[in-house]
Amino acid sequence: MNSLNTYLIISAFLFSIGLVGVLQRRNLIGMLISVELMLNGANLNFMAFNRFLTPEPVVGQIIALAIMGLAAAEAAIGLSIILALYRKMHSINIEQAQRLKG
Amino acid sequence: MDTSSSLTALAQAAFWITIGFTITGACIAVFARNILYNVLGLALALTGVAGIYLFLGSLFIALMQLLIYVGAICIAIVFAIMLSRPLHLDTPPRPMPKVVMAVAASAVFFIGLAGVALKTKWVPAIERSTDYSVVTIGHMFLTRYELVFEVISLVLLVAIIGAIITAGFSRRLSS
Amino acid sequence: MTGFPILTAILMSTVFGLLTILLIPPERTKLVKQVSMFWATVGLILTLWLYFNFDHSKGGLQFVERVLWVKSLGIYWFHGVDGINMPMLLLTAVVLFTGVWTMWELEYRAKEFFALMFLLVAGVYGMFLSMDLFWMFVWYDVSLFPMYPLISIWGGTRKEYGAMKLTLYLLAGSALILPAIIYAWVQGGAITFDLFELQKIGFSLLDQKILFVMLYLGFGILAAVWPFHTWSPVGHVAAPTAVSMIHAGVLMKLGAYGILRIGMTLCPQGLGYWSDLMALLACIGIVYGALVGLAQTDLKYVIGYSSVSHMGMVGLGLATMTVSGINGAVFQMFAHGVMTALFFSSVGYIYDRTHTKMIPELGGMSKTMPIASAFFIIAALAGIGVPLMASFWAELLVFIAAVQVFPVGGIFAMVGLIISALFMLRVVQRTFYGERNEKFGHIPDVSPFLAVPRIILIGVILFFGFFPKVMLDVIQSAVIPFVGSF
Amino acid sequence: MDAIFKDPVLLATVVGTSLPFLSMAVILIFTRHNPMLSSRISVTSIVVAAVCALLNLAKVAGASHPFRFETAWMSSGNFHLTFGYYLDPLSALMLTIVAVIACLVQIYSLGYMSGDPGYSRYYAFQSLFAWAMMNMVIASTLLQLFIFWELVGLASYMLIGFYYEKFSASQAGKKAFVMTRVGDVGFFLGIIILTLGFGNLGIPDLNNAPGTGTITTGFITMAALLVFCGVVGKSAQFPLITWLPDAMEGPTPVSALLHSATMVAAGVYVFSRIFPFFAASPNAMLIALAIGTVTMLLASTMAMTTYDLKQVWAYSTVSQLGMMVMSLAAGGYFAGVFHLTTHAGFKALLFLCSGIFIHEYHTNDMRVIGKQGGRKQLVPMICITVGALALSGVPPFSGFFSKEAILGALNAQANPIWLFAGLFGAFLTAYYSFRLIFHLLFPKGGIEEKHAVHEMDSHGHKEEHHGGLFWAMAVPVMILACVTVVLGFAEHSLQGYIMAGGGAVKHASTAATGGAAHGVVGHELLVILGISAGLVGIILAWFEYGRKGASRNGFLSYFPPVWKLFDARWYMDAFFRWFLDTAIYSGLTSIFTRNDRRIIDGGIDGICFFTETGGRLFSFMQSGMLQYNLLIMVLVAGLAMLFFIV
Repeated sequence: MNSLNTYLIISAFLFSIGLVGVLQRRNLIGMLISVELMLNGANLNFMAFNRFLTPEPVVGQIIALAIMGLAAAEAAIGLSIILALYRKMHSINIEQAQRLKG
Repeated sequence: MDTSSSLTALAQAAFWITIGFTITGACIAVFARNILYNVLGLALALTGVAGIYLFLGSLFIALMQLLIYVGAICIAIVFAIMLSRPLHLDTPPRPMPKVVMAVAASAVFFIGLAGVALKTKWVPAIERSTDYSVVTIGHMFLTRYELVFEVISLVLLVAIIGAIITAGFSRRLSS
Repeated sequence: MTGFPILTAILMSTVFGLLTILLIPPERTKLVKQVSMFWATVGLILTLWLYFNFDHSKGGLQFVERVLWVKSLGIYWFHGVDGINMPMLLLTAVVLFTGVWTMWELEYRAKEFFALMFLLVAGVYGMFLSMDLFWMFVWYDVSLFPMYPLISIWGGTRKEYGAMKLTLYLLAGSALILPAIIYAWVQGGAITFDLFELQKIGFSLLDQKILFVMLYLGFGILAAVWPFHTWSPVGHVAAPTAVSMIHAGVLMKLGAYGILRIGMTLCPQGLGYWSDLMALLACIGIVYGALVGLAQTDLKYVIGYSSVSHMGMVGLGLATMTVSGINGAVFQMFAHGVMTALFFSSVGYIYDRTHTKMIPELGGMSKTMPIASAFFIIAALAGIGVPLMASFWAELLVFIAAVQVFPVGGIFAMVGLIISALFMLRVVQRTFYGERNEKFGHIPDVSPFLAVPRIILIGVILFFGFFPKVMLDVIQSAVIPFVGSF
Repeated sequence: MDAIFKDPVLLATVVGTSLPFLSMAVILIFTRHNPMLSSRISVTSIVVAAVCALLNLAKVAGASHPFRFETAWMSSGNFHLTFGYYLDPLSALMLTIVAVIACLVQIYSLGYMSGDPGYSRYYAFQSLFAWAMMNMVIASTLLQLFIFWELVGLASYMLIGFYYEKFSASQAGKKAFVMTRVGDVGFFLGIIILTLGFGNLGIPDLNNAPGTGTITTGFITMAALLVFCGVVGKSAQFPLITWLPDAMEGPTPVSALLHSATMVAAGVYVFSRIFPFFAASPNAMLIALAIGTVTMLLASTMAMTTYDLKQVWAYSTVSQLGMMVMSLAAGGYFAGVFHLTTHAGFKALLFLCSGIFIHEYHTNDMRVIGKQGGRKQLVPMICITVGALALSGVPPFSGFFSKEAILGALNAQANPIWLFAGLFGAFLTAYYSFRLIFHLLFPKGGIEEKHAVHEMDSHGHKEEHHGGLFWAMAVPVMILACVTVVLGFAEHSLQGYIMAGGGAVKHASTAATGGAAHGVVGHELLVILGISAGLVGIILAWFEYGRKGASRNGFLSYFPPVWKLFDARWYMDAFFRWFLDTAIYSGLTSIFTRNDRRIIDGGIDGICFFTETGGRLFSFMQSGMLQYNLLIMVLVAGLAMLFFIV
């Protein structure tokens, strides 16, 4: 039941769901949520390896913690950008933010 | 004997239930039209993941997960939703080709990932200690992996300052 | 010899010049000029001392400074002077000295101008001095970059286009040279950029052919070889006086020197294989430059095309692979350098006073400013190859070799002599003789102070015209062993 | 350097030849703004040079062998060039001619050029010319001779274009330089071929070369003909005639010195200098003979139509040069050299006299001068008649003796046509020179008194015109007149002097004349024929211009197309102008310039344009849509994984 592969499959699935969310959502917050999901997928992967493979489980846990911290920082920044974008463009629809068009 | 087998069956069932929770939460978070439902879906998925961590044997990480993700990040997102008021904005219809492409790309990616995961022969390390206690985590964090600790704190600091500035400046501009 | 690194000192004279100029506040233009004048004189004195201490009877490489710089790549800080680059050093020193002096009246951003000019000349000195392929390429590119700002800021007609074209063209050239150098380094096997070690190792015939054609085309672009010459008139027209003096006078010789020093040393058989093409392009260049010069209405265009024609002479000399041919080519590089410097400084003077370089507008200048027009006329006569002027000897030697090795090409190029006489005199007649142009009636003649640099240049042309032995023995001391090694 | 002081001859030559160069340098740099001082410097230097030349002449005449001094000048590989002097009878004689006539002309131009704004510049270029010409004359190697040959060309360019405000003057200067340059390139090629084939350019070695048999006659012919190109260019022989008449734009003393006596004679001098080398190839001599004859006849026909005083003498110079080349090519070595000497004398005389007329009446047209009482000027009138008589070969004057010598040489040729051409030339020469004299003496409507009267009051007594200046012009003219009278009788002593110069010369000249004792015509008959040709010409001229009722427009006026042909210089100028305009200017140059602009420049700009548009083409990739970029990234990553798995 809880062999390594199932966990890997689940984290891959989580990651892909997050990916779908990022690719097709049109408003930034949706994308942010999907990114959180992807990060969790990765975290799950680490913990799975930690549980089944690594010589000492501490390493995986430390990395998981680091990723959580990172995700928190990323969410903070993401949200403030969304706010700034909203104030400037009065909408957070990603397709309008095309100032970088070549 | 059957109690242990029923116990394992119970654990098995609980395991699949948590996975079910995570998956449904993820789907709600991604496919729901209303942004609020997305956030709630996300919270559900994250608690599901915390449950899985339990099954992976590290209680501390599960709790931290609940604390950081569900507690802090989802709340922050809710704040963002309130501030940017997307609700009453018109949500233009989602172009079908974009969704199809997204799903197709992710499907390809998933199959690739799953294939890699299944195909490689994972070799567990020779001698493995099963010490999951928080003490060792704390000890190791401050001795051998001290750099991770420093870096993550620095990142958080920078993130906070960055958030204040980007949010703060834009307010002065728009007000 | 006291072990005092004279060659590095010459190179450093320009680098220190550059640094000291940068330290001076921009508004003190007078001080900037005095400082640059000082460093140019230091360079000149050191080169003259070197010239007189160069023992041409011994020949070969003298005043050698060789220090291993990068062990893993085999790059040496390797400076040496022999018969071939001795005249070039003298030419650079003289042209820099007179160039700085000619630009004495420049007020507009003088600091940057002289700083860039010293950077340019540092590149040129470096290229002439160093015997290490790596350093040669580095200094070669250092001398290319300042051209762009120099022309596009202080330039004349169509300066942006001219600057852009010139720099891109020359960089395209160096884009050909770099792979050749790396190819040589790789094929050489030994981990060394040293020119003479690579020469000792030698390359297969096929390698030599490829290497030579890449080096010839790369450096040929700078040496205004026929099909690649169109940047030089445009560049010269756009450049300010001192820059075109240094550019036409010295930088074009860098290209020819590159072909001679790197191309012909590393791949003699390659040269043998390609020498007919080289001679053909050179002959066309000579006649073509003169003919197109006939149709020009801008003074600087005329000089630009005459330099193309004279550089063709150098190419022809090199292609003959004989002692007197290469002697003539190196002497022509020196003589043409000094002559073009004189040309541009006299045109520069006329341009600064009348603000027009168009020949139809100028007329009867000889009446309004006899001395300034005398400078141009003397330069024109040197250009035609009037005897007892330096370029006559060069042409004599080149043609002796050319008629011997490429009879048809040599005679065809001689037609160029007639046409160059025709077009040079036509220019002199249109601008200086004829009735006085009232518009420029009031212009004062050149002041004694500004006349001195031009007189120095004339003095150099006449001195080496009367006593060619002084220069030729030096060149010959290097060329005889060089041709021997073919 | 100390060798110079020990040997008097070397000292004299070095001082004599290099002094004018110093005077030029001093004048140009220091005394530009002080005309009197610069003219004095220049005149003293040329006088010293003349004295040194005379000393050397005496010394060389006395000595048995020619003097030769050499120092190394330049060496490259196996090609060594020495700088030095080679004084043999011929070069000593030529040196004296150049120095003396230059001295006389410089004294003469004290008067002629007085008050001219470019006075000091004029004397600077005169000294430059004198220096270059003298060094060329006594050069020891052919290359050194060529170097000073080109410097003489440069001096002539400067002096012709002296009045540079006038467009025609600068145009004539440029034309002269470019045309002589055409000849010089041939000469230069000849020198190169000689260096490659023969190695040594020393003149004595060249002269002895045919004897040694080291080089084939084919090689000699080629080299000789190429050197002859230089002669054609400099001495205005057949194809390149038209620059000399145009060179009359320069001041008259310049025309007297350069374009009659010395510079144009340089070509003939080179011919005689390497005469033994030349004589070794018969067909080179034949071609030279043909070109000489054509030049002589052509130029004399042109002289018959022009009314410009100096143009007539210019054409006559060309025709006399043709005569000299004929005589040398016919083997008459002494005849050619002797004619060169006498011609230098009387032609300079003619030019200087015309100079006085031009200076007086400010016009070149002979009819106007005649009408304004030209014949009242006693000194120039007498001297110009003396010169004309010498030119037409009337007995007592020097011209007769040298022309007889030439006719003797032509007589020795197998084919009689050369002799006939010579006689016809003599007749034409006499005709056009006396056409000019009679125009001056007996103007059409007699002398208008009005002009003469005006002459009287404004300048006071006409005779002492400008006091000292008049004598400065008159004295050289008188000296030259005496020389023309006396020189004829010095023929035999000169012959002994020249021929003593060494076996090679004597041997070659006798060989070339084929040693034929009997000419086409007996010796006495030849003399009578020569004199009668001259007299017939004079009588015809008198008949058409001198007589009271004469029509004064010459027998040519009865055939207008012929007159037009001669007047337009046999359409040579038109041909050169046409060739220059079509072939060079509109042809090659415009093609090359257009090619330069369009193809090469266009090509490069095209490459730039191509790279630019290429860049713009791919810019659609940067759509700014974040999700598309992510999409592609993910897709690629997925495919990569699939690739590795499968």
